[in-house]
Amino acid sequence: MSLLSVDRLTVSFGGLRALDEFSFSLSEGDFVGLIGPNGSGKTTFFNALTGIYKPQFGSVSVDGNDVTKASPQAMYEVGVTRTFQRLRLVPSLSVFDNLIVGSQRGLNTNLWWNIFKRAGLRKKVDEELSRCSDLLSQFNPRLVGTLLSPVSTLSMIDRRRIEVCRALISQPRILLLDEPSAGMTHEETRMLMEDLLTWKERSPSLAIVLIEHEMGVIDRVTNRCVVLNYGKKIAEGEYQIVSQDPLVKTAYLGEE
Amino acid sequence: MNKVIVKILLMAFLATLIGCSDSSNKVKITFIGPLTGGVSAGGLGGRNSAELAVRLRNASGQSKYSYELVPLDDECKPNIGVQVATKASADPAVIAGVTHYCSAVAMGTVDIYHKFGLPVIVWGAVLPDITYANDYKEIHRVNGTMINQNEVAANFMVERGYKTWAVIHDTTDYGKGHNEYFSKSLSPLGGKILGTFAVNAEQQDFTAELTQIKRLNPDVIYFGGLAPTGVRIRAQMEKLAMDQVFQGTSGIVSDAFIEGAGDLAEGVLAFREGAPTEKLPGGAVFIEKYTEANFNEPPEAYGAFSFAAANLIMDAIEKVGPDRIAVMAELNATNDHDSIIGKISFDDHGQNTVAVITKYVIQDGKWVVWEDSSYAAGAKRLTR
Amino acid sequence: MDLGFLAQFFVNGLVLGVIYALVAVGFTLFFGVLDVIKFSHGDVLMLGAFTALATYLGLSDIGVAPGVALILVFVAGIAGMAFVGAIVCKFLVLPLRGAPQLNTLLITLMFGTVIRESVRLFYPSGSNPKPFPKLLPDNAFEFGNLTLRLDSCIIVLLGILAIIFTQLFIQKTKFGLAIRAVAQDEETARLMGVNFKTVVLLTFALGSALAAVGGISTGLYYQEINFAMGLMLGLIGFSSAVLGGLGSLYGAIAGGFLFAALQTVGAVWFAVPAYKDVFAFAVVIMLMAWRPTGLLAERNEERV
Amino acid sequence: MANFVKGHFLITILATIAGLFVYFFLHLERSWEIVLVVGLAVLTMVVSRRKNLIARAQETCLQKPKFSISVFFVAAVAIIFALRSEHFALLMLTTVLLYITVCFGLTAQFGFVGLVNFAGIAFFGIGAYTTAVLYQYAAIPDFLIILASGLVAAVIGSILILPILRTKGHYAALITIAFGVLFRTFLEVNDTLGGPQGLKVDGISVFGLSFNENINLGLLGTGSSYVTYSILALVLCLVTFVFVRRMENSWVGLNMDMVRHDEIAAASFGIHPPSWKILAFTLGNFFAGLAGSIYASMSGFIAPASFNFADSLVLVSIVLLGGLGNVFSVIPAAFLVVVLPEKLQLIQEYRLLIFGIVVILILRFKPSGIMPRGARRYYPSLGVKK
Repeated sequence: MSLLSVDRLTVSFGGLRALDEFSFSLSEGDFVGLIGPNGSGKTTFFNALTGIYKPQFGSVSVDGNDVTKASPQAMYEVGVTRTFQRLRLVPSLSVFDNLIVGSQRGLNTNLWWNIFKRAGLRKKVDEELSRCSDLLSQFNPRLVGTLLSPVSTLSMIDRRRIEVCRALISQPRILLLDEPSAGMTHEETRMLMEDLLTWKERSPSLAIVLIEHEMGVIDRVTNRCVVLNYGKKIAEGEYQIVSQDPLVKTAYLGEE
Repeated sequence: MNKVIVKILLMAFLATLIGCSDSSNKVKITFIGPLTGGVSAGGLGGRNSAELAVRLRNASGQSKYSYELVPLDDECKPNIGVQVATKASADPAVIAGVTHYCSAVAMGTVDIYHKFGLPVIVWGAVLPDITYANDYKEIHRVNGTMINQNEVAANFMVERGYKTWAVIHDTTDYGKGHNEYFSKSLSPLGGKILGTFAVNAEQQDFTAELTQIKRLNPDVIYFGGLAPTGVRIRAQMEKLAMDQVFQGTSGIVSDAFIEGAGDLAEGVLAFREGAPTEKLPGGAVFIEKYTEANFNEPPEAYGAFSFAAANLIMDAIEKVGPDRIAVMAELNATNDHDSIIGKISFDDHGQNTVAVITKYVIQDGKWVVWEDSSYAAGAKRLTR
Repeated sequence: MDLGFLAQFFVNGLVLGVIYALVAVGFTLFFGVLDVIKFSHGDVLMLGAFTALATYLGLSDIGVAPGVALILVFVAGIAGMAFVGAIVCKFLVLPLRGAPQLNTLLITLMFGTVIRESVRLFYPSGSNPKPFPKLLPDNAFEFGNLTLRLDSCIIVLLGILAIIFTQLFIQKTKFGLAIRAVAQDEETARLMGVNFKTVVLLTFALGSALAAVGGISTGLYYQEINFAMGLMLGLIGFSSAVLGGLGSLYGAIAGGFLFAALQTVGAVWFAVPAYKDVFAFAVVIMLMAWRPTGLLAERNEERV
Repeated sequence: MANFVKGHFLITILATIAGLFVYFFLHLERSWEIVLVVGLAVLTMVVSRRKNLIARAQETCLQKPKFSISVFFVAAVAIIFALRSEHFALLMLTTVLLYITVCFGLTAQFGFVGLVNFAGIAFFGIGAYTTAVLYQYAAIPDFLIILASGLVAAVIGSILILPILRTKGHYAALITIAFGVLFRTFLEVNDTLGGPQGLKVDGISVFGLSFNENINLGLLGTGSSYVTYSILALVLCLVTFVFVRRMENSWVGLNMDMVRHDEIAAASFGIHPPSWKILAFTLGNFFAGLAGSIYASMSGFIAPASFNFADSLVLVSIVLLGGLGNVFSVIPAAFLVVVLPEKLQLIQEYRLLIFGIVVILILRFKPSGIMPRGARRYYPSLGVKK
């Protein structure tokens, strides 16, 4: 049984079908690239998957349980987390605050407990602090020192790292990365991917879906890729094979 | 650490500075009335009159003390009134007060004066409950209440042949009081009230109420409220081509009403306790002194009462000294005290008895005593 | 209740509706170009009425005929408020772009307070209500129980004309096109050579001029103005604009008339007509719960 | 050890200085004296800011919160006793403390979860009116009346929850504005609640201690009846302060911040934004209701005109002037906004005008307020180098 299976998922805005009968499946440990021209429905797919958009048709299931109409919160609970194309960190909050949000499932947010059980809270904060610094040090030891500084003091690549870390700290089963290289240089993108691959080696069961425009990155890190155009899947397979597909070439790569 | 020491020294310096504050030997009297807002004309006239009394007293050279008037603005709003009344009462240097034009405010503040033991004389507010609802020895009043006013009003109107009324009141204790006493006086005389409408003093649009009144088609619209609201209602009657007689209360006897309503003010009736200022025993002298003092605003209808109240307080202080309790006792004992408004005598509730009620009509842009008007003479006719 | 009285209520509501619509159109214009709420709008309206009154008093001192005075009064009010609107925009609204939206709301609210207080303190005995001159013919026509006054009709007509003029201006002129372009997409409009700042300033001037028309109409209708009149009219205008859907011109007009209708219905319905405002605002809250972005506005999804 | 002593000493000094300022601010009457005190306070602020003293002072206090709070509490009680016979100064102090309490609630709404409430004074008013009505018609202990007033404010506020959750930004602002106007108009036309005339309210008495009588302070002589009210208000203020601060420095505060900044990101990480909005909104209104209740029995008289839209604006401005989200900043801002105009007879008539201009200038040139919000500190020594 596959970890995630998507069957003929359809999302439309008014008359426009942003995602058109898209079917897709994902197994543990997969690293899938999702590519396609601008507006081909990649981010829409992520939004539908994480419960932000409600699909008009089709189904999504995780571990065989139907989660088609699930709320974003419920999708988080089943272990689907994501990053955003435009960073959605809170710049004025500290790195720790931003990261720990990913750990929501493990936090006691009962008002009474938070106000009156301060010793317990303190213990929990210390635990989470060390968990966060462990995670950061795996990514980039330099970041550990910034744990209590506001995110606004960090560089773009570090913010991307933090956003990926925020997703990772929730110990997801499926990680959705929405163009993590946006706004970064080649070198920075390469570094980020290195970090990601290192992480992936350590937790082999994690499944990752990556939206990316840089084909070199897709080629290097993914073991499969799916091509979208006008909301429809036009090809699927290893990058080397898919990239030779004439349909893909015309639609996406702009070649004859 | 140095900085901390510097700061402490600064504070010590400040403390000594404050220790040296001088204490004046002036006796303070507070005046409270509406100095801003829609009815400020009445309040300013009252303040000027009280100010005049204090100035004349200080200038006379015969008083034991030097007086200072502390004017405070109650904006004709009960909550603001309670604030400033607390402020005045809490100041131990204030011995007594000449307070309130608006009944709604006075109803809120009497408890404050009682709580702090500040003797006051009401100079304009006409609701009976101000003096009669409680047995507070601190509260006195030189002007009359609205009971007599409404008796005379009802009699006069019925005599003139009017049969049906619609009542508009402004929902404050003042407006409700007028509504109550007017209906009480009217029913034994056979007059009928077809409808009663509560409005909000700050309301702008009255066409809804007036359209309903137009349906009822009464002879007279009785309005229990103050000048600004009255102006709006009178103006909007015109919008609906209503020819009812507009009958007001003492609250609209003010130049501000005429200024606001313009031509439409012609033929508006109102009733007020006390003789017109120029016909008061000391009226001529008062008007002369007031004109000499060159105030920016006219004394308005209740200026003379304010003047008399201030003088009554200063007389008491001259006699028993600047002490609230003694002044209060002295005021309570007031009997046949000469003043510009005639003899003042307080009953056991501190209420002065004012026998005369004056009927007014607006004629050619002036408040004219009915008996002296062209309407009484038959040269002019009311709309109905 | 017979037809005449119902018609009377309808006419009363109509005049109110026109005035509300004039205010609401301003709100919707500002929101359209800049996504901001300029809450000093109601007080600009009041200032417009006072400017007109002062102009009239000045003119009557030098003996100008009422007919000419009427025109000059409108010119002064409209020009003055257009200027004030542009100034507010230049110094308070544009510099705050990028700050949270609510800061603009607050800064203009405060500016409204400043205008209101300034009139109260610095206009001669400004805290008192002022009689507004009767400049329109007041012939009355009686149809049974309905009294129709010429001045009310003129005010309704004038308001409708002002709104139609605004509509034509926005639909048919080059400047109107620029306003619509900016409202659609600021970036693209800039790229296409629209002078963004000028367009925004002009829009604020236009909206504020409409407020002046509203203020003078209010004065002519009630024959009385006061320093606090803008607060409630501003609130009602804002409610109307939001009710209709911010950014939509037709929405604002519909909102204005709807609010007046609610008040009128409230006044007829309740034994105490004063409950009409409670009723109207309660319905506004309920309608907002039903249509969170107004009755006529498109729902726009947030970009993710 | 030396450091430890130094910290405590510093806090005590700070509290003393702040206390003296507040005392003189409330005690002095003449305009030039007030100007001097305010000038001195501003000077102190400027000098200490230049030397980075404010940040250091704040840091010191933050590290020893319990000690700081008790010292400042003692300083406040000392001020109250020093002013024991000055009715008006105490009345003002109590009013400020109650306004501060409301603003703590508004900070939770506006500053934490991002819900701007333009009807703050309405909820304050609901508390006040509930108290007035309960005194008249119900025979329940006064302590419970205060609590009930808070609850009624929270419950009535919940009517607005649905529309507020469904709307955003300006549309949400309209809901609270409309409610504020509705509330006031309702009071004015509703005869049973006193109409524009208002209602009289009896004073509180708890365990036989009547709050409206002057009290015997033993060696200190007789104190004004407002002494008891100001202490009651102080306790309420302190409790809400600790509550809101703890809430801020916890997972609850974190989630509220996330909801304010980015509802979509928050939802994607399992946070349910509506719950937090409801919590903050209800809590804030509850605090406002409590404060309103004490205000009603202290002033002895309430009227619709006390609960104007303009007063709601004053509340929102206090929160913004101080620095949105910073719980501490509410305190100096409230003193400035509420007391200064009362004190300066000179500017009294111009107070709204000046107030408007000041708010405009601050929004224009220092939008983050006089004391911008600092970082979240889950526990006092977090982030302190050991």
